[in-house]
Amino acid sequence: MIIEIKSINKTFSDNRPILHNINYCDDLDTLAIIGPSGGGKSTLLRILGGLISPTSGELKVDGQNIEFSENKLILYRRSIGFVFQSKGLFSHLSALENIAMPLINVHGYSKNEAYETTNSLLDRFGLRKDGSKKPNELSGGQQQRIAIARAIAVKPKLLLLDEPTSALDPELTNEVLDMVNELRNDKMSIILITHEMGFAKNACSKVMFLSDGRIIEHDSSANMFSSPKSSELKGFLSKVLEWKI
Amino acid sequence: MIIEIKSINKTFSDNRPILHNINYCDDLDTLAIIGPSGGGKSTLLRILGGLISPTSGELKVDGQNIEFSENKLILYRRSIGFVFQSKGLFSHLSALENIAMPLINVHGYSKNEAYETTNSLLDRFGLRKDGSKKPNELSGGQQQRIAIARAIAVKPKLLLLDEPTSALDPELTNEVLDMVNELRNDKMSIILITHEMGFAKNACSKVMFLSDGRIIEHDSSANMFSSPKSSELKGFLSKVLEWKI
Amino acid sequence: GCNKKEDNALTVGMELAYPPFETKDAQGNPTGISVDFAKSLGEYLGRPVKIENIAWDGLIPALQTGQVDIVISSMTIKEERLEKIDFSKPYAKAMLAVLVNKNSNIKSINDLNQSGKKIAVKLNSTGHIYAQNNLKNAELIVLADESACVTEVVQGKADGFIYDQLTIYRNNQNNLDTTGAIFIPFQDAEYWGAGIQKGNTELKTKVDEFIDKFYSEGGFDKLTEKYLSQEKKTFEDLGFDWFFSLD
Amino acid sequence: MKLLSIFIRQENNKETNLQRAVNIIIACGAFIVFFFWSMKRLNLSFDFSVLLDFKYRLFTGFITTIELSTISLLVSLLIGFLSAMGSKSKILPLSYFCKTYIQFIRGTPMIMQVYLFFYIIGTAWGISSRFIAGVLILSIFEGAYISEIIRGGLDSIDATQLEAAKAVGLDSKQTMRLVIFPQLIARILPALAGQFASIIKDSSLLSIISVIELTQTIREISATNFAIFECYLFLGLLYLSLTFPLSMVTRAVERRFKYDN
Amino acid sequence: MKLLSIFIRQENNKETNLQRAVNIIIACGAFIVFFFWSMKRLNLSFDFSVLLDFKYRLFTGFITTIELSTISLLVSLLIGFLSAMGSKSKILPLSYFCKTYIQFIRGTPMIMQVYLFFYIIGTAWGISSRFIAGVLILSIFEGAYISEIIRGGLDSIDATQLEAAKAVGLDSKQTMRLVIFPQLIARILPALAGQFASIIKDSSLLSIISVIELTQTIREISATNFAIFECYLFLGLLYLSLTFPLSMVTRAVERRFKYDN
Ligand SMILES: Nc1ncnc2c1ncn2[C@@H]1O[C@H](COP(=O)(O)OP(=O)(O)OP(=O)(O)O)[C@@H](O)[C@H]1O
Ligand SMILES: Nc1ncnc2c1ncn2[C@@H]1O[C@H](COP(=O)(O)OP(=O)(O)OP(=O)(O)O)[C@@H](O)[C@H]1O
Ligand SMILES: [Mg+2]
Ligand SMILES: [Mg+2]
Repeated sequence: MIIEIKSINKTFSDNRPILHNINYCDDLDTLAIIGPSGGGKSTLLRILGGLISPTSGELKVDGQNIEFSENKLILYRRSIGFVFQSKGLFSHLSALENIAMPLINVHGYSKNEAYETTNSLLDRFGLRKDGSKKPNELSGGQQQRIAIARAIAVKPKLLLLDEPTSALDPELTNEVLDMVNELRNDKMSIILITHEMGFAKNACSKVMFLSDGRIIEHDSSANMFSSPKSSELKGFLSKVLEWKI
Repeated sequence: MIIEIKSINKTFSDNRPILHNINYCDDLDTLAIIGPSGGGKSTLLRILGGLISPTSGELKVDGQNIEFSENKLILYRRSIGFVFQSKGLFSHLSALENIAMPLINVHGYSKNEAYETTNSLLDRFGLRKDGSKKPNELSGGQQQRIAIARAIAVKPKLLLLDEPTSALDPELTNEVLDMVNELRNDKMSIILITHEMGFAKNACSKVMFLSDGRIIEHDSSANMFSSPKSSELKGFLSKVLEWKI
Repeated sequence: GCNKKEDNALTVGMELAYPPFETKDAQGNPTGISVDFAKSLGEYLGRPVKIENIAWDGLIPALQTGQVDIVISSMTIKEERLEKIDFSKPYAKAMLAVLVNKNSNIKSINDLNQSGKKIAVKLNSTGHIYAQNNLKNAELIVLADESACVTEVVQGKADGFIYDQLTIYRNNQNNLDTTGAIFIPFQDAEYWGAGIQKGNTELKTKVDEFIDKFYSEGGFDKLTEKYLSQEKKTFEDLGFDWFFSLD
Repeated sequence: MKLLSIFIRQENNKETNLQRAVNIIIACGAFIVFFFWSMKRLNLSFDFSVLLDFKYRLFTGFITTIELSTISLLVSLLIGFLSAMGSKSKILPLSYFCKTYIQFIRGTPMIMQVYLFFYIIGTAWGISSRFIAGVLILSIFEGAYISEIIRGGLDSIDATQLEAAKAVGLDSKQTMRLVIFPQLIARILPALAGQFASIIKDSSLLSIISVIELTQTIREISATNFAIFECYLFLGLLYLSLTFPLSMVTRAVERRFKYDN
Repeated sequence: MKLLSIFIRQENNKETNLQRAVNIIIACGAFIVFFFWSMKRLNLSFDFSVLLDFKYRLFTGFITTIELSTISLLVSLLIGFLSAMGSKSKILPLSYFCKTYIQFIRGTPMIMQVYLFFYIIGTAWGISSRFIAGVLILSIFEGAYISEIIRGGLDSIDATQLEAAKAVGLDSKQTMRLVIFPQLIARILPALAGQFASIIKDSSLLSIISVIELTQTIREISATNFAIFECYLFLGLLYLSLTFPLSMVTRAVERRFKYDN
């Protein structure tokens, strides 16, 4: 899928610029966005997902210009899947309902179809017996898996994941990463933000390093980790690797 | 410091046993507790910190028996420092007040003394200019550092840390781990729960592996990671290492 | 701008909480002397009568804003009221009396007009107005419910309760061991009139004509017979003037 | 020891049915004993049979109170909802209009509102039915309070929930119906239940425009039989018979809708 | 276009002072115009000078209302706090005693409570001052509502905050004073402010036992001059002059204590 970002800027109401003139164009299957906290990763991903509008700039997906008006965006959003950094599940709905509700109300599935799809997803993710639990009754890893299941239920062309493993213990982290890795086989394009450098390196074909609202470097993951060019990325990687086993 | 745990059991009100007959005795300077989510790590640490009482069993610290009655516990708690897995700061107090309040109200410092101690701690942790911010205005890493500063302000003999780096980005994780590492020089005994295996291995002298409410293995960190004996620990470590860089 | 005029009905405002003049039967339908009186008035005017039950406080505003055409609710013709509304000629008269607490040693109205004495009155009643104008030394306890006024006297929280003779007599009989009653007239008789919107002289003229006619036909005697035969006898025994003996 | 444990809450904060029953009886008993002791000191005795004569009127008044509060409840929910939305509107005159309404109604006593609305506004615009005027006044009054409750509830809904709704492709009406509304209910139900009880009780203030509801009926009766204590005690019981089941029902609904600890 | 922007809220949800002023004036103006238009239709005209004769009584009534509500506010806070704590107590009879009190008071109309308390309990136990009885009744009534507000606030305090208090070695009194209380204030202040306004307004119900506060004064005056509309409009203004500053003050305090969005 070809993603084209043309001089996108983003400023929130406090007038502090968060993204500075972001330009990027690539035909990608898996892209990892890495970078320090507060660098603007989530903001960029939310623009890519049509959840917020850029202050200026253009976004093209597969050559088609995305118009940032609420009516047009609804259709665009329905074509992609989004997994949030945290709390992305509807807290009043059970795991099952969280997946089934958009299928029924947004994508016009019948109840039967929706529950069939949902159940097969729950099976696939090993969560069949937890389907009736509310998010606060699920462990962090289970919540994250449900969120991913919801995002891929309609087989979107593009899947956006914002730190799908933050706040998880190491076992669960790996469980989620394994699952994302599997999804590559489903012919989805995936863009994800991650702090797991091992995952960015081994499971993603491209990596983008975003710091202070600017793209400092982007390249294939092999190149990025073996020969970082900028001093920022070098510093970031050295710090990140200090306490690794 | 000699910690002696004698057949401690813990059951919450739902009568599901969480800790099964925990026995442990060691003279320790740094102990890392590792293990899968829900294994009872936090529960054990909260018993060690005198925050909750075991259902049965005994706890001795430096040969002295800890009585689990509210009055006796208050004194014990004042002698140790505790850093929580999350949200351990008083949300209505500024960073500075969070550190100074216990000094004044619990340890009888004068206001001047308390603020002097607090300021020197803030300096040490590079947070002087953020002292007047409330917890929700601080980034995750800053909150964690304030929590550690509060715990060590009175130079406790024993410092307990519950996943001090969970939910932090890699840079901040390392910042906090560096800080804990420094504290070893202050002659404090440290017990911490961590998911950072690199840190457990390199910075802690002892490691305990807790799973399903039982101590499966404990040993020096060198031995634990180089030659795990139980199948549980082997499985745990292999999973944890899968996506590492 | 009221839509009542259209159906030609005569809307009569009254507070249906003053038996036997204005009250309700067990089914909650208006009944009493004033109700029958109002119906006769309606017949005389050739208009159907519609009774509106309105709390005492709301009677005058209802008349002012045209929500009712006329108020027939044992209302005394008072100067203060005349500033806001007009009255028909009097159709009845009443005397005030006092219910006193047994222990307060009050023999006359003058005993009440002393500092330290407490007088219970019903808000907005004639007794309230009388006490405000004439018993300035005493402390007034103004209450919304008659039953509260009686309770005040029974419990000795108030020394006296000023109200009409009939009510005072009844409550005295009910509480003989705690209360006494003073029936010595201490003021000129009070005349009840029908309240009419200010400036509506057309209606006032007709109502005045009707009252004369009703008296001459002995209408009130019949109503007395129907509702108050017992009370009339008591009044005669006690030597009080009867409500409808206007001269 | 065993016996004493009836009076102590268990560790897990649960209560057995026996504990509940015994302690409710003790608590209610304490109030009743105190009350009758007070009566004894005054040598009062009650004779509730005096109310029997008025059973038909009491029944009618009771029904009127129920009708009045049920309709007002619905209308005030509507008003409260609209004005809560209005006060959050981007169109400032609308927003301030709603805010002024809320501030004004909450800041002045209902008795004043009743007089001004019924005699001036109501008369000027031809609202002649006391019942309809009563419903309107009560709804406008309670609507201001409900509006604040709803506004508070909306404010407490997490922004991430709305973002999630966007992300799965819900439009704004669906978001309202499928996400905001069910989450709102769970949060505001306790406060709303209190307000419903207030509506039932505040309906008694309409007696000053002679809507003959329960309280006005009792006042009229007490003006006839002068049995003030019997009348008002009975009044309290009748109101309790409405408010108590209401609070039981809302507590049950609350338990069903509750989703976070 | 420039001009229109006065009526539209900015993107960041902030309002300029000009926007605020203009829109408040428009909103208030709309209400006033509507009201006077209604008056015009009825050919009513107001003459507030009739109230001048009573300025001394009005002033006294106003002061009484202020005294009554201030004292009741303090006493009801105390009652509310104690009964909120009591209802959470491990000692079940105490807990149910508090719950029964709250349920009973919230479930019955204040007019009944006023009569029963004043004429039976008050008389039996020798509380003869109307003012003191009034303060007690009002405080007991509002205390039940405040109790529910406090209980809700306590329930919403995060358990981790209490664990943190334990961890730094605070004893239970210090925990209350240094942690629970300041966090509670921030949460319950909006609801409490609403309740304070209710106390001021509900104090008018004490007029049924002839505590001569503001509403009773106005009722007595309107019984003398029959200028009912002038009287009640003025009454509304006087109450607003108390409740409006109160809501401004609490909003300011709220902003100071607020620590989480
Ligand atoms: N709604 C908003 N209003 C104002 N500032 C915002 C808003 N959302 C984000 N920001 C700011 O934008 C900057 C970038 O935030 P963003 O969430 O994109 O960072 P990030 O790279 O995802 O960081 P992290 O790794 O911590 O998730 C931060 O400084 C943040 O404070
Ligand atoms: N107050 C409580 N009441 C009931 N069960 C509890 C309570 N606290 C903890 N538990 C249960 O005890 C078990 C162990 O919890 P604990 O927090 O000690 O795990 P942990 O090893 O720290 O896990 P994590 O790595 O996720 O923090 C869990 O299954 C949890 O559900
Ligand atoms: Mg982010
Ligand atoms: Mg834990």
